[in-house]
Amino acid sequence: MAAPIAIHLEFGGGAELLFEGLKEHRVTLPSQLEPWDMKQLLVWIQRNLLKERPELFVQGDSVRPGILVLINDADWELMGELEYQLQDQDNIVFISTLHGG
Amino acid sequence: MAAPIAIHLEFGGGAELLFEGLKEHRVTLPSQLEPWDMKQLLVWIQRNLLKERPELFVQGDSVRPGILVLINDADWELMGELEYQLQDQDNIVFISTLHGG
Amino acid sequence: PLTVKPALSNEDIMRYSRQLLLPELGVKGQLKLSRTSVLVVGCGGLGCPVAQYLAAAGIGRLGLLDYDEVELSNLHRQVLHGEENQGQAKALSAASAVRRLNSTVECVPYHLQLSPENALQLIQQYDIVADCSDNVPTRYLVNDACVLSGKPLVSASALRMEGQLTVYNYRGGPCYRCLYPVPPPPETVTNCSDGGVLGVVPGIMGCFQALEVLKIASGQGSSCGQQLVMFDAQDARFRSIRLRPKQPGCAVCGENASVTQLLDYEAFCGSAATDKCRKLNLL
Amino acid sequence: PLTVKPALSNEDIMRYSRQLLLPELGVKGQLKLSRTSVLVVGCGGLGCPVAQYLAAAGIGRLGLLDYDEVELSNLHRQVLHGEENQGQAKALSAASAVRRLNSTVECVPYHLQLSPENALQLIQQYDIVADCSDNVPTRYLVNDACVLSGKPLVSASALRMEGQLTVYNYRGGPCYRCLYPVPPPPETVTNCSDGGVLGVVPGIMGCFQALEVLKIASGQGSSCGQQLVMFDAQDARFRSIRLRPKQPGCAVCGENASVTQLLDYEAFCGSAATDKCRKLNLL
Ligand SMILES: [Zn+2]
Ligand SMILES: [Zn+2]
Repeated sequence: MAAPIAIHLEFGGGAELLFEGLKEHRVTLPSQLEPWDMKQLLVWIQRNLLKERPELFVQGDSVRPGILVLINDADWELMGELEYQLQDQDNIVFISTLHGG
Repeated sequence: MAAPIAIHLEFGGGAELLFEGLKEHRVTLPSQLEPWDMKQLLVWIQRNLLKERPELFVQGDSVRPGILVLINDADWELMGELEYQLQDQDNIVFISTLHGG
Repeated sequence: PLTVKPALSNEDIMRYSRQLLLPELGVKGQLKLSRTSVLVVGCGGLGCPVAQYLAAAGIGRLGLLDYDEVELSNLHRQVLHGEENQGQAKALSAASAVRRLNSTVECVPYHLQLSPENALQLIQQYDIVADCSDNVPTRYLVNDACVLSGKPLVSASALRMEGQLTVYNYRGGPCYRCLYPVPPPPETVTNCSDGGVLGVVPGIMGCFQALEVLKIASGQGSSCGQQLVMFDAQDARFRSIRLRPKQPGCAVCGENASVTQLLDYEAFCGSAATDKCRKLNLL
Repeated sequence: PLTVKPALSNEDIMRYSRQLLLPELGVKGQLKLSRTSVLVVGCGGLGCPVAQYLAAAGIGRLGLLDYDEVELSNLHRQVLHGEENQGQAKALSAASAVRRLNSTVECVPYHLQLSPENALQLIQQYDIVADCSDNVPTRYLVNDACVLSGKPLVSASALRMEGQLTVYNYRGGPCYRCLYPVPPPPETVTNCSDGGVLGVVPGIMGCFQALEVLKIASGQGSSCGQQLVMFDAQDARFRSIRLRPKQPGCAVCGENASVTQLLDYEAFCGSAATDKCRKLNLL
C-alpha cells in the first residue's frame, strides 16, 4: 500500500485555460496499492480537474502533441515519461507551446 | 566543536572582479569551537579569497555600502545580517549594486 | 492633469486590439493606461525601450527627460535615436521617435538635468516614475523625490552583462534608501562609460521596466515591490530575491525621517550626477 | 559571403566603444559580429527588437523577411514601424528603420513568404537564423531548413503574457522536431490575433533572442541549447528547463532521418502559414 502523496501541479502557455484559468494546483493523490506514475496521474487529472474538452489536453493515454511536460524542472523525456513514479512534493508542469510572435 | 561546513559563495554585479573574475566559489569552512556566523565568514573571505584591495569589499566589520548580501535568495537583513549562523550547504551571494543605464 | 478619456475611439480599438483581448488588460485596463502619466528619467540604454513600449501600449502622457545629446557611442544601445540625430538633445530625439510610433500619446520632452531644484515640481505632475538614469546621485535624488511626492518608482540598471530591477516606494514596500542607506564610496562605482555594457542588456531590462510600469498603470499591480530581479546575460539567468521591508529607521521614508526636502546629492554621494566624468579623465 | 573586415574603422571604435570594453566581446568579438550574417524570419513583435538590437550591435548582414504589410493593430508591439509606414511592406519598413540606426550594417529586406521552395536557398546564405514567425507551419519549415543546412536556430515565441525561448540545432543539441515530433492539433493552437498579446512581452523575448544570437555570433556561445526559457509576465518570473537531448529517432535530425528535403508544411500541420486565417473567420 503506497501512502497518499502531495504534489504541485502547474499549467501554463494557455493550458491553464482548461483548468478554470488556475495556473497552480496543490493536490493530494490518495493512497493506492501501487506507487503513482505519470500515466495514472493523467487519468486522475482528467477525472478530477479537467471539467471539459479533454481532447485539448490528452490524446490516447498521453498528453496531446504541443504540450510539454516537466517533472521538477526537467523535460519528462529525461525522467521516464509515462512510467515515471511520482514522489511526494514533486512539481509537475504542463506547458502549451507558444507560436505567436 | 562545530563540524566543518560546505557553503556556496557567489559574487556578482562586478564584485566578482575582486575574486579573480570567478562568480562561483564552493568552499569548506573548517571545524571550530562555535558555529560559523556571517561576521566570521567575512573575515575568512578576506583572509582566504580576497587577494587585494579589501576596502572595495569590506568596511569595518561589515560589507561596504553598495554591496547587497543574500542568504539563500533572501536579503540578509531578513536573516539577522552579521549574526546569522551559517548552515551546511548555504548559498551566500554578494552583489554590487549597478547604476548604469 | 490628464484629460479623462471617457471611452476608446474606433482607432484606439483597432490599434490596441491585440492587447484589448487580454483578460488582464481589457478595455478597462486600456483606459487606465490612457489616464496614466509616466516620467522617464534618462533617455539612454534603458529609457529608449521604456519610452518605446510605453508609447506603443498607449500610456496617456510620457515625460522624457535627459540633459544630454546623442553621440555615436550611444547608438549601440540607445535604439530610439538614429545616426541623423547625433548632436541633437536626446529628449527631443526620443520624443520624435515616439511620436512616429504613436501620435496619440502626449509626449513631453525635457532637455534638462534633474536637480534638487526642479525634481519635485516635475515628478508631482506624473503618476509613475521610471528611473533610467546612469549615476548614483540621480538615483538618490529620484528616490527621495518619489518618496516625498508619494509616487511609485520603477528602477532598473545595467552594466557589462548584468542588470537589476526593483519597484520602490510601492504598496508599503521599501525605498531605495531602505536598501542603501549609505551611498557607495565613489571609487567603487563603475559606470557604462568605463565598465562597458552590451547594448541588448539595458534593452532587456528596459522592456522589463516598461512591463512593470504597465502592470502598475493598468491596475494589475507589480510583482517586483520588495523584490530584486537580477539578470545575468552570460548564463541567461534571471533570479528574484526577497528584499527587506520598508525600514522604520529610513532617513526618507522612515518614522522619523530626517530628509524632508531634497538635498545636494552630488555632495552626499561624493560624485557628479553624470556618467561622463571618468570618461573625460580618461581621454 | 560577407567581405571579411580586416580591422575596425575609427568610426566603428567610437560607435562600439562601450561594448568593446567588455572582456566577453572586445575587438575580436566585434570583428566576429561584423563577419556574421543573421536571417530574421518575421518582422513582427519579436522580429522588431531582434533586428533593432542586432543592427545596433554591429552584426555584418541582416536579412529581414516578412510577407506582410504594416497595419495599425501591429504598432502596439512592432516598434520598428511607425504610423506613416501603414500599408508598407514590413520587411522594407524594418529595413529603413534599421538603416537609420546603423547604416554600416548590410540590410537585406525580403518581402515574401518563406516557403519550402525558397527556404533552403535563403537560409544557406546566412550563419544564424532567428525564428520570429507567428505560426506552426513556418516553425517546422524553419526548423527543417536549419537542420538540412546546418544552421543554429534561435527561436522565440510569445502569446498573451507569456514567452518561450530555445536555441535549436546547436552544438549537438535537439531540434524543434526532437521536442515536437507531431504538430499540435490545429484547434488547440492560439495565435496573437485571437489570443492577444501584451506588446512588451515579445519585446522582452525578442531582446533575449538578440542576446543569444550575439553570444553565438561573437563566439561566447549560447547557454540556451537544450534549454527552454519560459517567461511569465504576470508574476515577472523566468524559468529555465533542461530539455531532452537530440533524439536518435527524430525525423529530420535523427540517425535515419526520413525528412531529407522540405515538405508541404501547411498540409503537415493542417493549418495555414499565417496568423490571420482565424481573424478572417471571426470578422
Ligand atoms: Zn526608505
Ligand atoms: Zn531533431
